Amino acid sequence: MRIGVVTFPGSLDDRDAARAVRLAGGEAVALWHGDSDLSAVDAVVLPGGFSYGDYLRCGAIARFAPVMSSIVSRAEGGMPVLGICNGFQILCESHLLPGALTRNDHLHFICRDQRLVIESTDSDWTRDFEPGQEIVVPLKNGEGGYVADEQTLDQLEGDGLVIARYLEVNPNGSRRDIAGIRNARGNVVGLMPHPEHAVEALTGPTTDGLAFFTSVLTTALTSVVNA
Amino acid sequence: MARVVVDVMLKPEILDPQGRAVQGALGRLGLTGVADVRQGKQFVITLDGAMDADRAAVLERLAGELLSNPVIEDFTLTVQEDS
Amino acid sequence: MARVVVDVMLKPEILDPQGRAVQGALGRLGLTGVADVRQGKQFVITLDGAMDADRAAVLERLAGELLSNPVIEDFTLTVQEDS
Amino acid sequence: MSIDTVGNAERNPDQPQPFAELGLKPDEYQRIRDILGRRPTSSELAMYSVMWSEHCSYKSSKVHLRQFGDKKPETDTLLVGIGENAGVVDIGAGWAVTFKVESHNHPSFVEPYQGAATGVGGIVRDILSMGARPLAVMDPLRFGPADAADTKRVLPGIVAGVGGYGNCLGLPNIGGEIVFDESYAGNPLVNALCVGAMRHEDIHLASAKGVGNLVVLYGARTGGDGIGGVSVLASETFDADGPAKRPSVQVGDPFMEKLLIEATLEVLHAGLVEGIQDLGGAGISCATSELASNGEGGMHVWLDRVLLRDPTLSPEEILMSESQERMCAIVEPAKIDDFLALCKKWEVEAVVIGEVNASGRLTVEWHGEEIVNVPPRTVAHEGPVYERPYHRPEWMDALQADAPTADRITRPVTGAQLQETLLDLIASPNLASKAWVTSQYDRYVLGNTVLAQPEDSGMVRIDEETGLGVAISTDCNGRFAKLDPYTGAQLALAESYRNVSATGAVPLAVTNCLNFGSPEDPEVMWQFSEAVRGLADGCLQLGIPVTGGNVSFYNQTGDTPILPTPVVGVLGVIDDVDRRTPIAWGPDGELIYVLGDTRDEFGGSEWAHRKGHLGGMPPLVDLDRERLLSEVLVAGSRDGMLTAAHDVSDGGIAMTLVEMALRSGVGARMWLPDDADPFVYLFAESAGRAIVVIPRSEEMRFTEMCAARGLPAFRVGVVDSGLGADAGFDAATQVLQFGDLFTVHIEEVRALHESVLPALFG
Ligand SMILES: Nc1ncnc2c1ncn2[C@@H]1O[C@H](COP(=O)(O)OP(=O)(O)O)[C@@H](O)[C@H]1O
Ligand SMILES: [Mg+2]
Repeated sequence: MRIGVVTFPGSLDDRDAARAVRLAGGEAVALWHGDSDLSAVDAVVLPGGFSYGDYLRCGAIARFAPVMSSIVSRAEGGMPVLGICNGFQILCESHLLPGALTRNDHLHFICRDQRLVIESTDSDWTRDFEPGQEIVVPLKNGEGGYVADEQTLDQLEGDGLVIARYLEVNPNGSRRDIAGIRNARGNVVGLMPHPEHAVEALTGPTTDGLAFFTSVLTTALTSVVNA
Repeated sequence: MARVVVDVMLKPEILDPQGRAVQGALGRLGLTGVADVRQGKQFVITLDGAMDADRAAVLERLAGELLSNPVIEDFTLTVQEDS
Repeated sequence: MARVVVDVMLKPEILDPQGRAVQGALGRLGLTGVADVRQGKQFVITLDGAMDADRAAVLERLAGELLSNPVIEDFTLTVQEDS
Repeated sequence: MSIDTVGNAERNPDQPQPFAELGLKPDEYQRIRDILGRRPTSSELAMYSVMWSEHCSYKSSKVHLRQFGDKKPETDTLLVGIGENAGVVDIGAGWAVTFKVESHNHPSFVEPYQGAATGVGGIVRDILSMGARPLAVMDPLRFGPADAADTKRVLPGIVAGVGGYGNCLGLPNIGGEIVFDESYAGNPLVNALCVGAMRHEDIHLASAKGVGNLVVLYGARTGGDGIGGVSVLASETFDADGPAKRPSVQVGDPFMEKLLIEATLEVLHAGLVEGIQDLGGAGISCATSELASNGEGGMHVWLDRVLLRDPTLSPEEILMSESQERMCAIVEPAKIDDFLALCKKWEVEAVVIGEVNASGRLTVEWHGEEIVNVPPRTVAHEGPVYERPYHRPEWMDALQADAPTADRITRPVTGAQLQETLLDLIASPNLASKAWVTSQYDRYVLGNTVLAQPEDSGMVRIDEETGLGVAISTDCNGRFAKLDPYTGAQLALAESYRNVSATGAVPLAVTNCLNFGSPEDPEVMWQFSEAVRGLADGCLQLGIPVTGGNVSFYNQTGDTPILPTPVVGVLGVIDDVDRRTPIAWGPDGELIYVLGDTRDEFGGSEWAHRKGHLGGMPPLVDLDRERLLSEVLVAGSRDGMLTAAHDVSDGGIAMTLVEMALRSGVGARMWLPDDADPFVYLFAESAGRAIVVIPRSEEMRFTEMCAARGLPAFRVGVVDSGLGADAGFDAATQVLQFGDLFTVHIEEVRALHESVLPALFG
């Protein structure tokens, strides 16, 4: 399975996302922000970083990159897309996911090993988890507070679209401890913490993050079987 | 030369941690009766040549799409025609 | 209730990477002839009661000490007396 | 605006020039006239004045720094030595590593956030300019007292600046230091270290080779940053209005630096570059004169082609501007289109500003007029050299005689007093958890961080296939250096060397940042000369070369200098990062050993510091013992004998054990040697020691190795998670039991340890 990893000017975790894809058994394909051609990938990861320096609003400028138009239309057609941190911000800015990510409530950048509970396992990126599974992955952001209006929040919860919630500590003031959400179809997932930094015991706090990347491979297998 | 100022503010219902931090600090540093502080962004855009209807329309669109995020922010746009 | 608006801008001679990034994006998204963009901060402060000379003096001081960094920024302070 | 040309200088030889305002002494000015055979133009004066400044020419320190070359140990690992932007070390398998530490002290005092941010930016470009991909940063910091008002101003800003720049650049922060001491009030130290790696064939040097090759300036536009002094020149050549305002502070743009890194690595790997140089202090003056004098010796520059952020800049100001995020490359004409295309891909502006020639002169032209015509070596390398007077301060004898003996400062004796002493150290800002700071730094980005704080060294993987990696630590106890600068510098070296060894890496090379007061004070100059001598001798004895460094003088308030602070960074190599040794011990039953000898040594210790005392002698330094300890630590890691290791330094054995227990969350039972004075045993800061943790199955092998090599090893404890009930807590509570003296509750200690900095700065 070919999984594209997009590099925007200022993307930082693109190599890490590609490494995670490889460790999960997929083929990582580098995508360039300026190309609208998606090189026949089967899924896309929007990695973390500070696209365009995050100077305006995180993800605000990257959203207009040529590659994003192609990703938006393929995502609407069902292609799996995972946005991590800055990638999550870009997905919100692109309106593929509702809400927005705002400045951490304590106003500091924070890097910590974060405990999460996986609440929704029927997305393309969380299939390999058990419902209610607790995991620890790194979190690192300056603008990670998830906000949306009450109605949207209620709807996210009611429809089971919250895929992960913070446990023990809410690190950034996210509404209702939301760490990640998905769209109704389950192919588009946005996640503030960084599963790609928890794929090797040597460099991560755990290897819990790997299941996000194996999930999308499982998704592909299932769809081949079903086809 | 035209000067356009775009002010962007978080919507009133969105929590503004920066504004809150400033409010606390103003109080500690001796300003009494601070009821509220909101912190926003201001963009001062200088354009070559004069404003025209086309550019005004593009600006209005970009103020709402790029300079602010309508999910959480409101903007006001002011054109200051310069000599 | 008094409303005070403090606009804080980087001094003209100081590099403004944020403004530059916005300038590039505005150009790519179809706004022509953008000569310059500066990005600043805006504080909207709501005070209980009316402004008076004391509070005005405190505000003026804090605008220059807390809300802006005089080493790299300038500020303007506008009082908008509200009903 | 009138331009001072070479022709004009010849026609008006006696025009007065503001050399003194630019920091040049009359004899230095005369030397410039002698070199040129005429008065310098104002642009030439600008170049000479900045390149001959202390900061760029090392005029006060050069005569001492020579020892690093003269006493260089025999080594075949050094691929590029001192004198380049950064030294390069061979770590095997075709990989090379470059690392260096630099100071940005004064700018960080003026504007903490931007000063620290641009400090990180500058050192990263130094590493990049060697052809290496930057891999990680570290930040040794020093502040005034933690509760001082100015510390509350500078510390949060500096930390935010280090983090803001490094995080946005995508470099993990893998370590650093935070030390509080009265002497740094008004003189905070911001040192920044960067390490990068490359294949041997990718090493690049700063030289302008090849007549006809082009000089390309790329990156950010040039603005009026950091040109303070030179405005006097501008004001001479400007009309009545005077020059426009020039910023006193440089603002960093880490996003631009990220693009600069990617663009630079692509042009280097595409083989498009003959020579490369970063722009730091002295900007274009430095880059062009250094490139020219390291190459064919001639270069012509069209200065009016430089892309400007501020169109009002004068040529003198453009030559001296220290605008950040710029690089200079030497490119063959046939390759220039490809070079410019790659810059464009990364949205980095680039412009050809000059050409290499065989004239032996650096010539600069401004709209058709010649404004500079100089021999480039005289600018870059042949600046003044001072033999500044120095002498040992008279107060040294009294200081060294004032030892913190039991008569001088009451020592704790009872279990309760010893416990109180330990808790006080745990809550001291110098020993408390630094997590409030380090949690503002990304340590995960790039996915190769194997160890970061609070481990003994930062460690990054370089080769994913083989697991080859490097470990780096930076250290310095300025109080030791004050008590005896020669020994203090060696202790800094020893500690850093020990920290690297503790993780299982073999120490290979040294960098340093020498932070001192004014070189015009003979007593400071003595401290400096002693520290350099100590460091050079120490490196020779340990067999690891100094590959580069930086000197920061004038860190003083009035006549009071900072503690002499020779920060030493040691780099080690580990052939498989998978066998790194962490500081957390393993499961129940593992054995805890102290390696090395403990003596009654409290001069300059943190305990004495808490008592407001600084006097006596620093701990003895025995570099042969350090080397032996290092060999044992490395062998223990290589042969899989160690679960954990932690070097013993500030706060002594007691504090070291606490840090290990906090990292693992599991309790342990300790005992004290019968003949030991508990206070000395627990808190002395003797050098040459480490605590190691050994699975029982390895005990025999390990102790036999220590005995065979003559390294003292004492079994002092055992990991034990079941001590809670004995200590009066519930059974699951993890405690650290110090014989029958006292017991501490690990989670209570953690709460104390972690609350100190947030309470001060949160
Ligand atoms: N304390 C020191 N020890 C060893 N080398 C030093 C020291 N200080 C400066 N150097 C070396 O002198 C050279 C010039 O230093 P510096 O001006 O800091 O370099 P750059 O111009 O690249 O910033 C470098 O090679 C540096 O490593
Ligand atoms: Mg350099």
